[in-house]
Amino acid sequence: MQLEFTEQQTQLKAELRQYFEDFMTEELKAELFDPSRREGGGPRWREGLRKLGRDGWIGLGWPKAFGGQQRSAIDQYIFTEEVQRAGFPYPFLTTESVGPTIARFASEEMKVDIIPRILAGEVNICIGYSEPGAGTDLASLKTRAERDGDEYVINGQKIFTSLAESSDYVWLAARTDNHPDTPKHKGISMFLIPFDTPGISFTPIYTLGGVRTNTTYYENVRIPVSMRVGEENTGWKMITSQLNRERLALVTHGALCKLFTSVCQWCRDTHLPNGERVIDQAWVQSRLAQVQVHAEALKLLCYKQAWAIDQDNLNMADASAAKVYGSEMFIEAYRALMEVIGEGSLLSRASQKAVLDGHLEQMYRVASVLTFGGGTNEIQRDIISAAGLMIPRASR
Amino acid sequence: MQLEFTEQQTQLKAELRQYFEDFMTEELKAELFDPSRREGGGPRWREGLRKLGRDGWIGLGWPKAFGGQQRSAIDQYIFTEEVQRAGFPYPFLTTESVGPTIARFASEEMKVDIIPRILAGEVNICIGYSEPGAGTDLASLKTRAERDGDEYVINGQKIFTSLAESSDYVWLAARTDNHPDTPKHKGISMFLIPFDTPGISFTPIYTLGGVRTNTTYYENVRIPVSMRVGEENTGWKMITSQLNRERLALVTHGALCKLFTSVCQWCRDTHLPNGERVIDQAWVQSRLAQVQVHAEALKLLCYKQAWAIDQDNLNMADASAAKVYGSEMFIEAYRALMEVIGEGSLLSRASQKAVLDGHLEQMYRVASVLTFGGGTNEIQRDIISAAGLMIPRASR
Amino acid sequence: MDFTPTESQLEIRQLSEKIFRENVDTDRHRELEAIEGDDKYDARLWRTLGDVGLLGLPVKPDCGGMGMSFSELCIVIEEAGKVLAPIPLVVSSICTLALQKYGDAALQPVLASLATGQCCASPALIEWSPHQLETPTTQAQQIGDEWQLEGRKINVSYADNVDYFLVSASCEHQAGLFLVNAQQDGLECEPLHSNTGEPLYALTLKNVKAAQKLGDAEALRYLVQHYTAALCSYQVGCLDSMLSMTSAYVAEREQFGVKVGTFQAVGHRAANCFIDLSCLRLVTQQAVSLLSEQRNADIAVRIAKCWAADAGHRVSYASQHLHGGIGADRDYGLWRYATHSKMVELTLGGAAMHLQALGQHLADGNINIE
Amino acid sequence: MDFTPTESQLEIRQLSEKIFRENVDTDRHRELEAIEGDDKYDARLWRTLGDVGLLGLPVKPDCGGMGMSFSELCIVIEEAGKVLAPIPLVVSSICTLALQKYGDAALQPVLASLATGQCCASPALIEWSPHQLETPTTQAQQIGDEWQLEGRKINVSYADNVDYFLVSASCEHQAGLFLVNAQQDGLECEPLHSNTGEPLYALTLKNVKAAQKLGDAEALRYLVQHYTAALCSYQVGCLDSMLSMTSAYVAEREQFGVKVGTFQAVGHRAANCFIDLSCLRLVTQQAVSLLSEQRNADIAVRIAKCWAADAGHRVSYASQHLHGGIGADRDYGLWRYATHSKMVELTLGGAAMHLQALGQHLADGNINIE
Repeated sequence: MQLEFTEQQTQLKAELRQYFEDFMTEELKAELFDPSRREGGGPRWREGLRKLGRDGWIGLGWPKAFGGQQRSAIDQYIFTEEVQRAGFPYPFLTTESVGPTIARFASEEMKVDIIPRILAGEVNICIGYSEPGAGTDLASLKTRAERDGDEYVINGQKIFTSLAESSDYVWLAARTDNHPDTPKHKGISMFLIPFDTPGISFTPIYTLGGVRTNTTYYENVRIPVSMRVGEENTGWKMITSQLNRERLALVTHGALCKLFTSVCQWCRDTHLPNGERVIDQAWVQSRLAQVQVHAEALKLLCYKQAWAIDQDNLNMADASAAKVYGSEMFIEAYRALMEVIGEGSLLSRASQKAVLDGHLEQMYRVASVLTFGGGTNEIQRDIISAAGLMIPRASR
Repeated sequence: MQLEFTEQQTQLKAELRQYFEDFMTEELKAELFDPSRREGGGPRWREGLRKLGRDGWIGLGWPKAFGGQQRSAIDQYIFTEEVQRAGFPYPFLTTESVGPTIARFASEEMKVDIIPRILAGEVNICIGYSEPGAGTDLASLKTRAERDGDEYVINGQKIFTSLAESSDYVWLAARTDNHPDTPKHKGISMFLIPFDTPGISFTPIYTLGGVRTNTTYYENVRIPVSMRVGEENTGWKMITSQLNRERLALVTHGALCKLFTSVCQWCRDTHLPNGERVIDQAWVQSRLAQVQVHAEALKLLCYKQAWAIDQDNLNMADASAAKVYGSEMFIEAYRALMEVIGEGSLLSRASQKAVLDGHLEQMYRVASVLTFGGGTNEIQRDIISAAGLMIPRASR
Repeated sequence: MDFTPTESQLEIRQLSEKIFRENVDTDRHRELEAIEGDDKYDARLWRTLGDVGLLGLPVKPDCGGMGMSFSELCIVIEEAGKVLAPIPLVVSSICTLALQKYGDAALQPVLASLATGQCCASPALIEWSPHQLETPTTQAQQIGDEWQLEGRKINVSYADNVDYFLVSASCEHQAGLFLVNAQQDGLECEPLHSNTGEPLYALTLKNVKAAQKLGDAEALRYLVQHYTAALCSYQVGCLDSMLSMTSAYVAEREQFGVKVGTFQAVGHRAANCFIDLSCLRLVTQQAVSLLSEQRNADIAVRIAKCWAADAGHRVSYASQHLHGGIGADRDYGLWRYATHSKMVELTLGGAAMHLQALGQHLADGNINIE
Repeated sequence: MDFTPTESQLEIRQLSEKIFRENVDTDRHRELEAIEGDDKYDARLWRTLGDVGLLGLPVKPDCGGMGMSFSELCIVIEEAGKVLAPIPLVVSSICTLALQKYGDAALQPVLASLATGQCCASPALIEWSPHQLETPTTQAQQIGDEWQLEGRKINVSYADNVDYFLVSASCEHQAGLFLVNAQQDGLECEPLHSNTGEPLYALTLKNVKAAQKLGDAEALRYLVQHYTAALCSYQVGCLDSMLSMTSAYVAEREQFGVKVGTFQAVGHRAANCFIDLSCLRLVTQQAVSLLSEQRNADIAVRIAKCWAADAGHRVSYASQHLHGGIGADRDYGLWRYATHSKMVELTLGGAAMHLQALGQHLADGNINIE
């Protein structure tokens, strides 16, 4: 057992830290400062993504057969953490979930077309899972894809389709078997559809976090059968098979650690009316230390999972535990950090001289999304109880 | 709206404070220091209870018709709080639950026999509700009372029958209708049975808190029908009708406040190696203040309920909220208080010079009982959700 | 001890609830939020409240008020919190109280116009240097009969709409409270962007003449304590609405073929909010009641603020979580409550700061709690 | 980075688990608890562990040890925590480590007998004045070549059974660590009554001659850090068992015709314990690993102790709650874990104290956390 980084890992981390310092140009930061571009999609973001592709980072963990570097899950985690720490909205779902699923299940033709472009950072894919009535209960989705000869005709509506406004494709889950006797999760298929296909439209949803997302509408969208990925009615497994790994990207600790350091620095640099530093107050120290204690545990939980992925023994309960712990801890951490800053932390980044450019204020507003997004924490705790502790579930 | 005591209430509180200071003689304290006598039952405790009866305190809230003072629920709460603060194990279930139930449902003959002795502090009644398989799910109790002419024959086993070893009667819940079609809670009757009736026996259970309780066994116990209280199969209502009021006695704040003050005093009097007082440490101050903030809310919750009882509009959700809040807060409070004292708080009262005579250490060990006793907190939260917030319950 | 509201308290609650329900809803919020610049407050509503006397409840009758107490005012504030009324109610009414208590006779006309909603006021207390309201860095200098102020304040609510500021400033390390006319030369008002969307400003004072010195540290403390208690009352209303929305939502929303509220974990999370709100309501009532009766409320106000902060944080996040995605959608009203409850939590100090102060008091003062 | 245990770590875990399972169960605990006086420790088990080499794991081979590290020792300690082994394992083995590091050549025979279980030792660090282990009030005076100690210690584990004490004492405000023979004149041992039933004593030192001064503040810090990390490892085992007992109980116990574990609130409470234990396990492994490699572990040890305290508190109360009445019954084993987890929580400082120290470090030291 060896809980410290190897020399190679330490080097990779340092290399990435430096890389992203250069990578995050003032122009790119300015674009991401714009609320509507915060999650990416802007021209400089696209340019940045292509650069990551050119420099080989997107393919870090991909098999060599696809042109990747086939490096370990810990290396991949180090990359994930550093990119998030840098504040670049990286399209994890495309590169780590949709991409690998396509690589595994799509036709040769589609693979050859799409995979190289994913690894080059040249293609943007939005995710069409959630519907107004199908959030946590994703299997009950109602968008339908009906077979009509060599085509499917798709009708329905999706919500929280982020980045739809700048996507090339939508990765869409739709119902292909509507028979009342079919279990709901067994009638779903996956499609990769060019977003400019006639019949697709969208309207924006503005969120508490200031982030824009979208409702997308599918009205008699006709697509060739070849746009289906995998067999018909096998979509559920594709959606869920990578869920444990995806959750890890939701709760990486790097961004919090960076923010923590900034707040500590602010508390050292800022003086009270009586001349003491903010950080000289005992209650400030305790609040900060509590964040440190909690963040440290998240770091280790995440590293251990990255290691488990390498060992191919990622435990379902452990993945859920990290997701629950991380998402709820972020909320407490942002609260504590805002509290030590005081009223100034209420000012959003649009304000002149907002403390830490309003970054903390922004983080706290988006934090709530993680406790239900990526599999609501109630379900995660059910999983821990059942899979981790062998406690029987309720029959319903 | 007037959140402060009236003059009369302030006087009553002061009077009781003084009364109990004289009442708690060194001899009585010494008896209660003995683990086996801690919950009462010893000769000095019995003597004390009779004194409370003679001085009219037991009948404080009882109707004048029964020889009581018929004072308000707030006065009664003030009494409850002061007697607990004094550390006298008062038999609330006898005086506030069994007693009133007898007064309402028992035969004239039983009333005339028992009620005056309850108000005089001369009779000790233990409670026979819980069984090994019927704790939270009390309605599933299995002890049976079978009618045989003018008698019932009782067979079964009860657990956690506290003070059985010194009781005159047992207040027993037993099944009188065992028909499979009868809902479980509709087949229960209540009995008041002299504890020396042949066929009753008991063995001790020693608990984490050091408190002794008992398992009691009922083997062909023959009793006349006249020992049944109320109609046959109406026991469930008698058990539950006073539950909301009983819960209030579980979470009075007086004892905690007294302990809090002692710990604060200790923290002021005790010096660190460097000469500072324990209380000069900022983290000690914060921990103590947190207890104060939490205790203050409990105080107001309890007073409001006492007021609501007077107004005859005690809300079920409010009663559950106070029980949940109080029982869980006690646990956090004892933890915090032990933490500020440090390793010395691990010493039990049997140790020479134990901090605060080990009182705190003792309190923390018994505290856990309240979160499931008196109606487990899960059920209480179900009640709050359903009755307080109109959220539908699961169908099971 | 009597938790029954008086007849007039009941009437005040009904009246204010009716006015707020009639005037404020999500559409009205959106209308005001869509306005660029400095007019994001509902002047019509303000005048209505003034007309019916709700702004002058604790003001003495000879200044156009109703001669009632801070308790009655806090009922209106709580109702305002329920709808997040877009008016400077909290800030202006606590200025009104301070003016009544510390202002001299010459200020009676100002008091009367505040009491009737003809004008409004806002306190300027908070500075970039956080956490120590009682020792402002803004400086006051006495020049002859006049006081001149120099310094910088932040988070001044509705600064571009109000007619008066109550400004805290220090003179030779002694804190004081000063009335400043909003039109006074040397005052500069710069808009900030708050997380709530409520208009907040930075106020720069360059040799600004004060209209009057209202008092010293005691007056400042009076203002801060009443401000704090008023914020707690506002939080009671705010959280009450959040919890109602959440309970109603989980009672209706279906997933897996059942109402999500039937999941025990969901019901229990909501039950925890119920408990938090019950506690907050009572400790707030206690603080308000003590202030109304001019009794010592140092401890009670801090305890209430600890609860307003902690309960605000917990109820807000529980509500957002239990709503799922819709809770973050700006087309649905919940997000507005989330930001307002955070604003209340942090304004005038969060829980940890007040705990530290309470702890200091235990080290030095009375430790007998009853 | 590799979380895989080595082969020998796996073997050590299996061996110690086997020995503990074979030797310690509830009946054995009861037997020992029924003994009046000072023999409440399992001398047979102690010798067994010594015989198979588990007491000498981190001791160098030429002193009868296995030449491994603190990490391996902590595996045994964790397994001991699972059964609450009634032996002075934690206290004696950290004394052994300190003796190895700071004792001179003359102490090699003592080290060898500690490593093989021929004798045992206990630290005497805690005093009635709480919270500041690094500045003991016990005084050390140098008289010629000798050191004499004067003072009073509490909570000295197994003091009546051990052969040596490591005593902290100050000499002119400099802390030091001293080896004292348990038979030394002037030592007085008075039994205390701990909440766990584990034998604790007050130790009075009246002009007691020290066998050797092991070192100054650094040696004391070494001992305290290893003691703390060892307690955290013990807590991992203790909570692991509590959670297993609780999960098994709620999976079997029926109420309302169903297993109580099927109530979502019950399952989720247990899930929270799972998360707590996962975190505690990892931060403890990190602290132990850093100490094993003689790297700076100041922060990591305090973080681990915060978790040991917080998780201990939460898992213990959750377990008691989920067990209901049976959890408080002294005929069932849970109560013993509850008291031991509390003992670990409070020994060498609870969470709030360590948080304050960590916070102080943030104010003064490195704030870059990775």
